[in-house]
Amino acid sequence: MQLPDAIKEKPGRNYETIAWKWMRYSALLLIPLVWGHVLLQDILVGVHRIDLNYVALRWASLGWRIYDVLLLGFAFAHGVNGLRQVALDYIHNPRARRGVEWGLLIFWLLITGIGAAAIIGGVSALPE
Amino acid sequence: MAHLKTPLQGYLGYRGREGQTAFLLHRISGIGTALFLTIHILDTALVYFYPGLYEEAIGIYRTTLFGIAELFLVFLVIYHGINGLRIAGFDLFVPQRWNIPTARGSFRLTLILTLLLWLPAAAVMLYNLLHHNFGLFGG
Amino acid sequence: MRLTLKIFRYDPNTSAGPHYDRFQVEADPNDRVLDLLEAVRGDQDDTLSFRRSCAHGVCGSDAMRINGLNALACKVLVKDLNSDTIQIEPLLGLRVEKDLIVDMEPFFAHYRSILPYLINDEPLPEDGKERLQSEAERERFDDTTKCILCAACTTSCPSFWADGQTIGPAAIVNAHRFIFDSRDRGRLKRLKILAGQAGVWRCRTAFNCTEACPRDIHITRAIAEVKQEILKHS
Amino acid sequence: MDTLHTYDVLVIGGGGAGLMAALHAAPRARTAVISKLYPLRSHTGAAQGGIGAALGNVEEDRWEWHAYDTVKGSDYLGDQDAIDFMCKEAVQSVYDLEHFGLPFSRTPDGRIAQRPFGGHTNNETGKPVRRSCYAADRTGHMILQTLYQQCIKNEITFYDEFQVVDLLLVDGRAAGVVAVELASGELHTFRARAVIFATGGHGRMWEITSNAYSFTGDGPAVLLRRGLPVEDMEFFQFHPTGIYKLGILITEAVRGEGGILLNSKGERFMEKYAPKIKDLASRDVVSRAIYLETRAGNDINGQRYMLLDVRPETVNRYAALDGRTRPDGSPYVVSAEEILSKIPDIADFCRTYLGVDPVKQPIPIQPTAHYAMGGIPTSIRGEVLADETGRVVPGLYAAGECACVSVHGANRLGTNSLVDLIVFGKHAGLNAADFAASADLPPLPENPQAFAGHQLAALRGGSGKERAAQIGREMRALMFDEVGVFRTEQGLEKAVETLQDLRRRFTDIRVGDAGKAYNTALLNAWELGNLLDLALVTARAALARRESRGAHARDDYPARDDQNWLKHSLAWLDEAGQVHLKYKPVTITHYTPKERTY
Repeated sequence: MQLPDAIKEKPGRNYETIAWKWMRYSALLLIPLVWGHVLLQDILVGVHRIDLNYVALRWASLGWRIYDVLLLGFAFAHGVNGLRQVALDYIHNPRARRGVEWGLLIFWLLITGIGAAAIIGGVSALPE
Repeated sequence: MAHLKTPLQGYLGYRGREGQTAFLLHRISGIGTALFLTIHILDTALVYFYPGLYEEAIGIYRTTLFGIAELFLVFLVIYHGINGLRIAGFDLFVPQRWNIPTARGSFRLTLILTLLLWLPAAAVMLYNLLHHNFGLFGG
Repeated sequence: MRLTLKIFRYDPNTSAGPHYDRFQVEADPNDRVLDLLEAVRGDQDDTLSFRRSCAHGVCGSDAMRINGLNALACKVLVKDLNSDTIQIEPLLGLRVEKDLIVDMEPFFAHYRSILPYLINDEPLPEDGKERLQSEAERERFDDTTKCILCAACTTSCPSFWADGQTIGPAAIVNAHRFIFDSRDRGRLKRLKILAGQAGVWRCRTAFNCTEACPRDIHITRAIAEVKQEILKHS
Repeated sequence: MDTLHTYDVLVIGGGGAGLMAALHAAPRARTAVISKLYPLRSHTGAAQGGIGAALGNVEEDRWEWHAYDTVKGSDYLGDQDAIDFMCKEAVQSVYDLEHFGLPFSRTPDGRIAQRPFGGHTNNETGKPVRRSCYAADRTGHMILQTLYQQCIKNEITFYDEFQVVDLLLVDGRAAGVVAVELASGELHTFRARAVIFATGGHGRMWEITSNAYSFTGDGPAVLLRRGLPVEDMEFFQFHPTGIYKLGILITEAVRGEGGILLNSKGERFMEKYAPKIKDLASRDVVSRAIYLETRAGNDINGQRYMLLDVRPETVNRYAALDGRTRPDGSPYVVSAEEILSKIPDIADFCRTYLGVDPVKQPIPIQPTAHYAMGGIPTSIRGEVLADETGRVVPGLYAAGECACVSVHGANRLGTNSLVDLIVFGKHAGLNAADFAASADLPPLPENPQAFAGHQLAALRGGSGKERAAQIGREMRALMFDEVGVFRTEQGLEKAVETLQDLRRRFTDIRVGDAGKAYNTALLNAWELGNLLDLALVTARAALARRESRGAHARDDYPARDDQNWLKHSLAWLDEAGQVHLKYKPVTITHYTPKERTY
């Protein structure tokens, strides 16, 4: 149903709307990525067979590095935004909220940076 | 955190139905996964920054306690995914189908699917755990 | 049958904190919980305070938590509860003023914030008669016109429990009533308000609102329809 | 918080009439609404069926027909100039509501939908006419919501949960009111140039009632205590179809959609009492028919109730027998879904309170106390009248159910309560604002809170020998038995005597709650005092009126007596508890009284 609108004031681009969409669309990508990762690492391979050699072997393939970069980027951003939404539920003081949002932004960039460095840098030294 | 009193009272004391359970599980699984993910990124990053420590970190994951926690983690990850799909599906594609029967039913379906996916995974993981940590099954 | 009512008590003018009082009442299975409260106040303890007016579920005065669930005391019958102890508490998330009476002002402030009135500055029909609206256009927002603003939904919403700034289901329902009214011209304004931090995105589809609504409004659905409308315009 | 407030116009009551008055006064006068409930809790919201107005959207109709039906419905006791005014104004008022945003149900061509309703006829054919404009079966809810929405839009000032307990008069002129703030228990004085009472009805004095707990006649009782009269109190409408035992209303619209009343023999007994429009006869006629059927032993299981059958097979059978057609001329045939879509709330009440699905089982019903035709005497302009000569109390207005213009006379026609509060609410608001614009601010009397404070103190300081709840129960049972659908000299004498005794016993109650915040026990006790006063006046006025007219049906005087009783009663209550009655003539313009048949 198309309604004429006298007031052309659109809700427009708005951070919460974008964040909401982000959670849904990133999830679409994340479900195959995360489940694939869990299936492979936790179930098929298992933590007892994972070691530096395994990681080195895995990251020898560019395909797996891209997979892991995507996983890192999407999963962590999805997770940090989720944490932000949860935190804002319980923290109401505007200054505290700003603090949390900045804190999480820095946290997100830092951890993502560390993770990205590792994936790009790879295993720096294999055991003898 | 005086602000937590009311929501906690509600989460624990309000007799919500499937939807409230779904929300609480989604939130718990989300927070849990996000926190684990942070640790997981950091420990994996050791391979580049402090490769010597990596094996020690992995060692912790191999303990029985972590093995059991891992079982739960996988459950939560599967649940979070399916429940997220459920919610997004209704919100984005069939909002007019959001009603009490579909909400209750779709949550039950979500739990069943989660269990169906988790049980075989749990069996394999439990096998690995028993095999490596307790020497069962010819370990 | 004999029942025990376990009722939340709080009086701001005495130093004692909140507590529960127990009352024994004689009840018929067809009695409303409101009838039992009236019996307690009339014959046992007239310091018990609660709101009520129409006593048949249309005025929205007596929303409260009955055995842990939001409902109108005049729409819950003893036989529906299936228990010989009935626990009665005030709505959660609004300040208790006395016993079962909560401060409704924050709730109504959220209601007012979504511009709950027809906005249309276009000239009226020249014959002075009604603006036309088809049956289908009228039907489009019928469900959300039923709201009586009893607050059962908003005070069952986990997002509202966590943050009283959340606009909450009732206000969104009333926004929906105008957003989808073909005669209204203010919907983009309302959508802008509802797209904000305290608006529809706070809905986590916990469904407590829909389950609690004494008017059987499809609240979560209405919220989802507003979400879609915002997405369409952003 | 400051406890002295000054406004140009004060509106007491936040229901349909009060909000309408506030909306029309506010543009020209500093206006505040004082309401003991949140306005959206008002009983206007419970009105179901519709609002009558001769829009003629689905078939030919004229406001003059509406006026005649109202006069006839009133059993010729309604003032015909007021009725003409109301029915003419109703048309524009309904359009106004639509322009305010009220979501009326619609006709296929997009106009406001209309349906038949008890007592509304095509004057030429005598058949039911579709005059009731509706929004499903929650028209009152929509009116209340829409008016409140407009009040928000227009930033009207509200004092919510303030119970007005006294009217201040200075030299016979309204000067303000005194109110209790429920949250704090504090008394507040409101000073004003004009005061409009719109406090609603007093149906809580009867045991079986469709009325809200809050319908305790506060406005009329406050004015009585200040020496002003009430009018036509003996006329109180019993709606024929209340849910058995609970009294919750089942709207006439159920019969408008084809529902049929049946007795224990399965007979459609209304054929006997109103051969022409049968189940859609005026309310007093149907209520009395149910009573007479009960007395003849035709009640269901000997339990004093009848059945209202709206199952599609029943509706269709009788519609075929009546030759009822749709507007396009096709035979009237309905499905269960169609019925449910027209009466969703009624279906919900039946399921919740009776466990009955109305399209599968008939609904057990009995007459229920419903509407006060009597109340504060007012002029067409909404001004409160001080005596039988029509002397106006300057600055004092009343509208809605608490007022008696009188447009309902001895019996109100269905839908006309909403018409009344819209039309007279609006005009009371406009006229009060006019008055305030030209009047100075009256001085406050010395110690303005004294009388109110004294009344409340008495409730707390009694001997405690009596319990308010018990007195309330006795009053309601007495009123239902002796001052109900049918009345006798003996019963009324007993009622007057017992009520005087109950009023004496009332002075011995003591409210146990000594607290300030939301002391509902104190205010409920005060409300019970109002009901006792009005009950006494009602019984006394009923005892005096030795005829049967409209809702006032005397077993011992079964006929209408225009010779002696074509007049309005005015009642004063003195401090000694004695009722003084005077009478004033009915305004008759062009409809001469004749026998009333349906």
